[in-house]
Amino acid sequence: MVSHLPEKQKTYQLKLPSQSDNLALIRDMVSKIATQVGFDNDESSKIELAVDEACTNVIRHAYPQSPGQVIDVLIKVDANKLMITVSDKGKGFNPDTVKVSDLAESIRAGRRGGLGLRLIKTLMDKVDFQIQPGTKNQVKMVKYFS
Amino acid sequence: MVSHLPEKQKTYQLKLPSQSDNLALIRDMVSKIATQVGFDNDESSKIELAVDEACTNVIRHAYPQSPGQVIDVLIKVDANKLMITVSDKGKGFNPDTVKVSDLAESIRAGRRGGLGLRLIKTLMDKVDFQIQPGTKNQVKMVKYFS
Amino acid sequence: MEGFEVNKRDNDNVAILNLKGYLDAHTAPDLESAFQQLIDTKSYNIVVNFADLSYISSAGLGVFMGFIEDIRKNGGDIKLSSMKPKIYRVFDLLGFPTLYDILDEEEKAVAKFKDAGEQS
Amino acid sequence: MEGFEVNKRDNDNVAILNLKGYLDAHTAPDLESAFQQLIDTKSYNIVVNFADLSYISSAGLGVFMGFIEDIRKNGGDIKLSSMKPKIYRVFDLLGFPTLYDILDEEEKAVAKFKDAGEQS
Ligand SMILES: Nc1ncnc2c1ncn2[C@@H]1O[C@H](COP(=O)(O)OP(=O)(O)O)[C@@H](O)[C@H]1O
Ligand SMILES: Nc1ncnc2c1ncn2[C@@H]1O[C@H](COP(=O)(O)OP(=O)(O)O)[C@@H](O)[C@H]1O
Repeated sequence: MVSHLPEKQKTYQLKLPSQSDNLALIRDMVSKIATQVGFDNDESSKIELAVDEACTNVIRHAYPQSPGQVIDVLIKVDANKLMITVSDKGKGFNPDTVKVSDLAESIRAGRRGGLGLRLIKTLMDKVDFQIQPGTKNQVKMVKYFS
Repeated sequence: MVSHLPEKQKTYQLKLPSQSDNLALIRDMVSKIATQVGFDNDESSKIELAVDEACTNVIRHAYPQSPGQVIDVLIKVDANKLMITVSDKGKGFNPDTVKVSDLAESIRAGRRGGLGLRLIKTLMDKVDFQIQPGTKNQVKMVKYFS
Repeated sequence: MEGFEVNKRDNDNVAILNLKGYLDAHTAPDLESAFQQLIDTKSYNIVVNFADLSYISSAGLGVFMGFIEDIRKNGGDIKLSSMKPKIYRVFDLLGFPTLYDILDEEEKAVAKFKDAGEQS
Repeated sequence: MEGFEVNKRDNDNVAILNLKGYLDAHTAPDLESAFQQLIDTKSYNIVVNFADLSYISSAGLGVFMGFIEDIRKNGGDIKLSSMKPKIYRVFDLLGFPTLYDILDEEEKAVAKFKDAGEQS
């Protein structure tokens, strides 16, 4: 019953409809896997939040015309890290030009968003985007075992 | 926040390593989806147990030489039913000739198993097997909304 | 599965919202309605008590960003209290403490409105 | 995540196992060890209290099947008590009640051994 760091790579994959009522399911799953493979509660909850943010973006932005498309959450764990890829086949975006305004600026501008990508980058050790609109848009996030 | 019966088909898929420490994860996921789409606690816990039994069989029997292969749990929900398919790519079996002994007989014979498939058939409304050893072995289980 | 609840209480001229459960993109609209109702009834002195909140994502934080300007323009404020460390961390990471009053106890948050009232 | 625990107590010559959490293919080996220890110490009068068990699959039931013959041959028995309805249903579906004593209270299960002892 004690968790051990995995010796070889383990893969977990979860695909489900891009609807906000599935966020709780995804978080639950991700935090349990993170804990099971050896992260403490604090690290697990960071991973959980980063994945929630990436999936919330898929639900809100990837398929603006049609909810209920696929969110694909892929988790790979090896001896020194956990890697999560959140993918959609939606409209995509340019991560380099997305405006990452600071809080005061957002509030003045009456924008209530713009915080998700900032959180993801702060919470995870490495973040990487691969965008092919309509085909495959991926946010890859890595957390190392400390 | 209230659950509604789904109007169109929804698909959920979970793939993970065939290891017994993943059974709790699978059960959790399945019972949450079942509840979310409108089954009561009693029905959800039947579905949860049936899926556990099918996945336990994959872990114990499908890949006798190599643990950590893939269990694939696919859930489709439409207006009148939930359909779960548990698949492996392992050695397969013949569901028609598998011995479904009764309890007294099993105990006398010193066998401690043989109960899983009986439970699955009792708990679900419809069960169907499609076996292609080494390629795809599937247990398909259906539960109707009452 | 655990859900989300927002309950309103009054302490003199301060409205207190108790949050419970998880606040994410799915449940944020419930909190938005609660704020909208306060604004509709011109209740601009608001304390949000997070004691029973177990999870928040940026979709939840967005609600506080969306209403704060309007409420402050009307002489009120949204003060936040009683966050678990895990919840506070999210607000902190995004720089909220420099723009919002975040207190460790609800009473202190309420007192801030009353002190301000006495001074004016 | 909730785990599984098995704790042993003694009531005179009856060994009582308290089960807690979930009993599935992952945790069944822990229960097997507990039974093996009882057999190693020739404790054949066994009551299993299910009050705190929240889940069981056939892998858990298999443990009871695996040891019962041996224990009965040695003049003992495994008696089961205090199951939640959800747990009892699984035993019931598979026909256990005709082959095992299943009591609603631990005391009744223990008493059965003591009554039997007085008669002999
Ligand atoms: N999966 C995605 N598909 C399309 N656009 C996205 C996706 N993820 C992020 N974006 C874009 O990046 C922007 C910034 O995202 P984020 O920082 O999470 O803030 P918010 O979602 O609150 O706007 C979004 O407004 C959106 O334009
Ligand atoms: N996924 C599977 N792959 C290979 N064999 C299987 C699979 N599922 C079931 N079986 C076969 O069917 C038998 C009966 O299964 P079951 O009724 O669950 O009892 P038990 O697993 O306790 O033997 C197993 O012993 C095994 O031979």
